[in-house]
Amino acid sequence: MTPDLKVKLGSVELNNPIMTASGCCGYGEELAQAFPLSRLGALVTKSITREPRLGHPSPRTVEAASGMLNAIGLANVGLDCFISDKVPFLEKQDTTIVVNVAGSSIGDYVEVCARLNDVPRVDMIEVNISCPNVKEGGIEIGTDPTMTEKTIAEVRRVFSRPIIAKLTPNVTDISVVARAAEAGGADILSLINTLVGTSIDFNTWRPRLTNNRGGLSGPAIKPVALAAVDRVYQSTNLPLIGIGGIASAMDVVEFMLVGATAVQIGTSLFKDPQGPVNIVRDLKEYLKQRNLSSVTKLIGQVRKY
Amino acid sequence: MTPDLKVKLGSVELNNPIMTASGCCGYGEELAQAFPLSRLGALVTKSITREPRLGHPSPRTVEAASGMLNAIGLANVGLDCFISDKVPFLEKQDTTIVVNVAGSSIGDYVEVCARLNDVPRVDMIEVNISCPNVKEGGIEIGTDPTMTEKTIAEVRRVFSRPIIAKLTPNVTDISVVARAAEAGGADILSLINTLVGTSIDFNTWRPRLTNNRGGLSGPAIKPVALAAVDRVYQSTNLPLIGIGGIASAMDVVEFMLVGATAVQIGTSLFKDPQGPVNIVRDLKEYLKQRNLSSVTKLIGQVRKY
Amino acid sequence: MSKLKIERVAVRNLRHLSRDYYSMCLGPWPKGCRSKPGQFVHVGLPESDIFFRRALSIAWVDPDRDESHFIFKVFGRGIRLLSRCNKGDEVELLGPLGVPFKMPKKNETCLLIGGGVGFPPLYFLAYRMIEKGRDPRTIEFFYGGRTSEEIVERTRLRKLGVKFRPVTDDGSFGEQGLVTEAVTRYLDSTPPRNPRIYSCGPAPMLRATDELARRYDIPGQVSLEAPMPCGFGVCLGCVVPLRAGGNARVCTEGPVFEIGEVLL
Amino acid sequence: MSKLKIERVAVRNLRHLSRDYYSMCLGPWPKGCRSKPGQFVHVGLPESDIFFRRALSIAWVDPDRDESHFIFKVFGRGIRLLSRCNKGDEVELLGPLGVPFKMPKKNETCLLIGGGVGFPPLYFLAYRMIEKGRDPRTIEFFYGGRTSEEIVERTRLRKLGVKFRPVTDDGSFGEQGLVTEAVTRYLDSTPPRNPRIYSCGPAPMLRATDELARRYDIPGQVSLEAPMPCGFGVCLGCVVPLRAGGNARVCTEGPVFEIGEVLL
Ligand SMILES: Cc1cc2nc3c(=O)[nH]c(=O)nc-3n(C[C@H](O)[C@H](O)[C@H](O)COP(=O)(O)OP(=O)(O)OC[C@H]3O[C@@H](n4cnc5c(N)ncnc54)[C@H](O)[C@@H]3O)c2cc1C
Ligand SMILES: Cc1cc2nc3c(=O)[nH]c(=O)nc-3n(C[C@H](O)[C@H](O)[C@H](O)COP(=O)(O)OP(=O)(O)OC[C@H]3O[C@@H](n4cnc5c(N)ncnc54)[C@H](O)[C@@H]3O)c2cc1C
Ligand SMILES: Cc1cc2nc3c(=O)[nH]c(=O)nc-3n(C[C@H](O)[C@H](O)[C@H](O)COP(=O)(O)O)c2cc1C
Ligand SMILES: Cc1cc2nc3c(=O)[nH]c(=O)nc-3n(C[C@H](O)[C@H](O)[C@H](O)COP(=O)(O)O)c2cc1C
Ligand code: FES
Ligand code: FES
Repeated sequence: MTPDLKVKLGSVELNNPIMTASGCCGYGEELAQAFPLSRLGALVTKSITREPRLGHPSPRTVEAASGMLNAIGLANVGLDCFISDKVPFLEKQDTTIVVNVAGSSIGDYVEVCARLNDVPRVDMIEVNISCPNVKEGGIEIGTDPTMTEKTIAEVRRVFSRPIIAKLTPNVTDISVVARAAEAGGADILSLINTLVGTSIDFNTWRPRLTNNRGGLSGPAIKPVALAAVDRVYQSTNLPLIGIGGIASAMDVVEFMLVGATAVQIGTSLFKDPQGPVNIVRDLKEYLKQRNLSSVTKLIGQVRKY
Repeated sequence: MTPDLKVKLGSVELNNPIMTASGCCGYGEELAQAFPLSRLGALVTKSITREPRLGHPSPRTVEAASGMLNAIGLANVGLDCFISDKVPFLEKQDTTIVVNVAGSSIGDYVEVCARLNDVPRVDMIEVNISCPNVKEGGIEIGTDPTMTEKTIAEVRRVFSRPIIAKLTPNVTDISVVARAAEAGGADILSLINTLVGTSIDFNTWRPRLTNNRGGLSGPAIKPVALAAVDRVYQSTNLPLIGIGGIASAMDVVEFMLVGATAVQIGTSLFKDPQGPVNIVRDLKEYLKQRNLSSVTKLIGQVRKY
Repeated sequence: MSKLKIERVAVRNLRHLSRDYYSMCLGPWPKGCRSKPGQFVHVGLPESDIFFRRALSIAWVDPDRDESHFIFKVFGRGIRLLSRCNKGDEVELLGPLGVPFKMPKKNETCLLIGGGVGFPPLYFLAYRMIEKGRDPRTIEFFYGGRTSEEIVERTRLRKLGVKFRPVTDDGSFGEQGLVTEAVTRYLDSTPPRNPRIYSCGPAPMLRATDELARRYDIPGQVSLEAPMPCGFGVCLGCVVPLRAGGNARVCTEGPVFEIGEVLL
Repeated sequence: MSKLKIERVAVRNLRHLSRDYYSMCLGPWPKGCRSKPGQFVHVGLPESDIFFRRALSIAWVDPDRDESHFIFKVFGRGIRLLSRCNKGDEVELLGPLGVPFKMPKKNETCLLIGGGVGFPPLYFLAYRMIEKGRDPRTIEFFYGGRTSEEIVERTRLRKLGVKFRPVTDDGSFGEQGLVTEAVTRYLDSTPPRNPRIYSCGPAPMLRATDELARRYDIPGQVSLEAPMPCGFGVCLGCVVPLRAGGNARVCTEGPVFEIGEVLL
C-alpha cells in the first residue's frame, strides 16, 4: 500500500504537505535546478510588494546557533515585474502556486491582491503580516488583532481564492491574532514567521545587520514554532501550515501531530536544496512503516499528558 | 594595566559581571566543586517558593537544536529548608548572593520576600514573574504589565535591599513590562527567561515533556535575548542583566554592548561547569587587548546603523 | 567527588561489536582509573551539533595503560555520532560521576542481572569483585538480550570465570525468555545462599527485577538511566520518584539505588 | 549550472602552508573537474555546529585524479573547523557555483592582482590560460600579502612561468607596499599593451584596484566575497549594489563582475 500524501488546504488539494517558505526559494527558478517543482506540495514565492524593493543594504544575513538572522527587507521585483517576468515560468510548473504578499499599508495589500486575483495561475495568496524587518506594514499589523482582522477582511473582498494569513510569534498570545485572522475571513493560517533577534560584532561594536535587528529562523526556533501551532490548533478551526526550523520528515511529523495540515520549509532549503524531495520520500516511508494509509492520519493526533 | 571588572547593580557592587542563572546552579553546592564561588560576580539560586515543590514528573527536560527545553516546574526545597539547610553554605561563600523567588499568588511572593529580608546574607532577590512551566504565578504575571507592577510593588514593601525583576520574552513588547516593573519599584531588570516551546516524540506521538510544553534556553535563544536587552535598554533607566544562551566572553561583550551591566550564565553551565571562570578570564583578556580600563566601558556602546 | 572539570581525552580504540553495539577505549585519562563500578562518565563531541553530552557506564579500566573502556549501543543521533569517531579524535569527558555499587558481604551470592547495555557496569562490578579476591563462582551473571547478537563481549566475561547465564528472547543463545524469568527459575530450582542482586538494563527489566527482588525478599541495587542535561546535579532534569516520597537525581544520588527505593 | 545537489566528498589531503593558510584537496569529485576559474564551491561540515557552508574558490583541478584543490585562510570558526579535518573525512559540497572569469583576447596582457586569499581563483585562471596556449610571459601576476608568510604556493606559481610580482606590506618578500601601488608603478614605468585586469582580494584592495582600473581605463573583472547563506541564489543575503542601480547576488550573478559594475 502506498500511503496517500494528499492534503487539503481550504478548497485546494496539495500533492503532499511539503511547501517551500516565502523568501527561501525566490520565484522558483533556482530551485527548479535542484528538482522538478512538481515534487512539491506547493511553492510559496518571495513576498511581492506593489513597487519593486531593493531591501536593506548588506550585511543583511548573519549566521546564528542552529539558524540565522535575516533582515532582507522584502527585496523583490515588484508586482508588475512579477506578473510579466516570473508568472510565465510559474505557469509551466505542475504544482500549487502560492504568492506571498506584503505591503506598508492596507491599501498596498489590497491593490496587489486585486491584481493577483486576475492571474489564474495564482492558486492562493499568503498575506505576510508578520515581517519583522520593515518599518511599516508587516509585524506592525500582525501584532495587532484589530489591524490583522481589518487587513485580511479587506484582502478578502478582492481575492476570491483561498487566503493564507501568515502569523508572527512575536506576540503574547498568538491564538488571539489567529482568531482575528479567522474573523477577517482567512481560509488558512500559516505560522510562524521569524522571531525578532539581533547579533553584535564584538570586534567592530556594530550590529551584524545594517537593519540593526532581524528575524531568527532555522532549527533554533522549531520548539517555539511547534508550541505556536499547538496553541493555535486548539483555538481555531482553520487548517494550519506549520513553519519554523523544519529540516526532516520527522520534523514534519511533529508539526502535523500538533495540528498542521501542511508545512513550509524555509532556512533548511539553504542547507540542502534537495531537502523537500528527501522529506517527501522519508515521510512516505514513515507512514508505510506504521501502516498509515494517509498522511492526514497524523493531523492533531498528539497524545497530551 | 589589569582591567577593572567590577560593575554596579543598584547599590550592590559585583566583583565581575558574570552571574549564574536561576535553576542552573542549584543552591551553589555542586558548582563549588568546579571552582571557588568567589570567582563569580554573583550566584542566583534556584527559584524558592513558600512550600517545597517536587516539580513536574520526568521527562522534564529535552534536548533541542543548540539548546534545550525544560519544564522542571519550580522544583525546590521550599523556603524553610532553604533558610535552614542552604543559607549556611551560602553564608560561607565570598560572592554576592541573589535569591530567586517564585510563587503562585502575590501573597506567596510577599511572604517569601519578607522572610528573606531577615536573612542578611541574601544580598538581592530576583523576582521570577516569567516561569513558563507553572499554571499560576510566573509567566501569567510577567505577561501582564498591571500584575507585574503590582507584584513588584508589593514585594518592594517588604524587601529593603535591591530587587531584580526577571522578565519573560513571551510578550508582544517587552519594554512595556519592563517599564511596569520599573514603576513597581524594581531596582534592576534581568532578561530573558525561557521562550515557550515544545517537542513531540514522533515514535510515541506524545510530547517529550510531561508538562506538554516547556521553556527553550541555550544558544538558540541568544539572538532573541540580545534584541530584548537592546529594546529594554532604550526604554528604561534601570541597570539590566542579560540572560540567554551566553557561553563565551564574546557573548558577554555582545550583551554588554547592547546595554547589559551584568549577565547570567544558564544552560551553558551544563555544558561546562568551569564556564564562568573561563569567561571571566577571556573577558579580562578582551579588555586588555583593547586597552579598556573597565568593563563598564562596554555598556550600551553598540554603534547602531 | 573529583573536581568538576571537562577534560579532553582521545579515542584510543573504537570497535564495532555486533549490530548497534560498539566498544570504545579512551585514554590517557588518569581520573578514570580511580572510578568504581556503577559510576559513569558524561561524554560529548566537541563542535558537534549534538547539544548535550551522553552518559556511559564505565565497563572496565586499565590503570597500567591509563585507559577506560566503554560499551555502548546506538539508539539515537548522539551515540551514533560517537560511534563514528576515529582513533585519535578527542571527546569531552566529565567524570567519573555518580554513586557506585556497594560491595557485597563476603558470604553473599551475587546475582548480576543485566539486559542489553546494562551489561557494562555489571561487568565492571564482577571484574572488580574478583580483583578484590571474590571467588568468581559466587557470581551468577544473568545477561539478557533480544537475540544472540545482543550478548556482547562473551569471551571477556567467560575469562572472569563467573557463572555466565545468557538469556535471549528468541532463544538464539543461552536460555530462551526474559532474563528475569531465568532468574526466577534459578531462584526456584537452586535457591542460593544469601543472595544479593545487582541489576542494570532497560526500564521494563528493572521493574521486573525490582518486583522479583521484593517478592523473594532479596536485597540489592539497581542502576538506572535517565536523560541527563548536566550530569552533576544542578539541572534537576534526571529525577526519579522515590517510594518514600520526594525525588532523587539519577546523576548524583544515583545512578545506583537500593532495590525498592525508587518507584520504577 | 549543474544540478543543485549536495555531494559528500572526501578530504584527500590537508596541508598547513603558513600561519593561517592551508591547502586542501578533495576527491573523487567529477563535477569539480568541469569547473572554470572564478567559480567556487560551498563547503560544509556534516553534523557540525557551524550552521552554514562556507564559500571557497577553486584553486586548480586535476581531472586525471578526479580531484579539486583549494587554498584557504582561517578567519573564524567555520574555516577553522575545516582546517582540522583529517584525511578521509567527508565534507558536504555544493558546486561548482557562480560565473567564471571571461577569458582575455589573444593580444591582451593580463594583469592578475591578488591579495591574500584572493590568490586561488587567479592561480586557477593563470593555469587554465596557459593550458589553453597562452604565453605565460603575457601574464603579470601581482600577489600581495601583509608579510612573506602570506605569499603561499610560490613554487607552484613559479612553475607556471608567469611574471611573478610579489608585494608585501612590510617588504619581507618582493616589493614593499600595497599591491595596487606596485601595479601603479608598473603601469607608469612599463605601460603594457592592451592590459586587462583580473583581481581578487580583500575589500580595500578591490576598491583600490577598481579605482586604478578606471583611472587608467583598463577593462577587466573583479571577484568578490560576501557572506553566503545559500550559495545558489535564493536567499538574497549576498547582494552588492550595482553602479547602474539595483543589486546583484554575488553567488549567482557573481562572484566575478566587470570592473566598475559594482559599487565597492
Ligand atoms: C548512568 C547512565 C549510564 C549509561 N550507560 C550506558 C552504557 O554503558 N552504554 C550505553 O549504550 N548506554 C548507556 N546509557 C544510555 C545512553 O546514555 C543512552 O543510550 C543515550 O543517552 C541515548 O542517546 P542517543 O544519542 O543514542 O539517543 P537520543 O538521540 O538521545 O535518543 C534516542 C532515544 O533514547 C531516549 N533517551 C535519550 N536519553 C536517554 C537516556 N539517558 N536514557 C534512556 N533513554 C534515553 C530518547 O528519549 C529517545 O527515545 C547510560 C545512561 C545513563 C543515564
Ligand atoms: C566566492 C567566494 C570565494 C571565496 N574563496 C575563498 C578562498 O578561496 N579561500 C579562502 O580562504 N576564503 C575564501 N572565501 C572567504 C571564505 O568563505 C571566508 O573566509 C569565510 O566565509 C569566513 O569564514 P570563517 O568561518 O573563517 O569566518 P566566520 O566565522 O564566518 O567569520 C569571520 C569573519 O569573517 C567575516 N565573514 C564571514 N563570511 C564572510 C565572507 N563570505 N566573506 C568575507 N567575510 C566574511 C565575518 O563577518 C567575520 O568577521 C571566499 C568567499 C567567497 C564569497
Ligand atoms: C532569508 C529569508 C527571507 C525571508 N523572506 C520572507 C518573506 O519575504 N516573506 C515572508 O513571509 N517570510 C519570509 N521569511 C520567513 C520564512 O518564510 C519563514 O517563515 C521563517 O524563516 C521560519 O521558517 P524556517 O525556520 O524554516 O526558515 C524569510 C526567511 C528567511 C530566512
Ligand atoms: C533547567 C532549567 C531550570 C530553570 N529554572 C529556573 C528557575 O527556577 N527560575 C528562573 O527564574 N529561571 C529558571 N530558568 C531560566 C534560566 O534562569 C534562564 O533565564 C534561561 O534558561 C535563559 O538562559 P540560558 O539560555 O543561559 O539558559 C531555568 C532554566 C533551565 C534550563
Ligand atoms: S542531569 Fe542535571 S541534575 Fe542530573
Ligand atoms: S548566498 Fe543566497 S542568494 Fe547568494
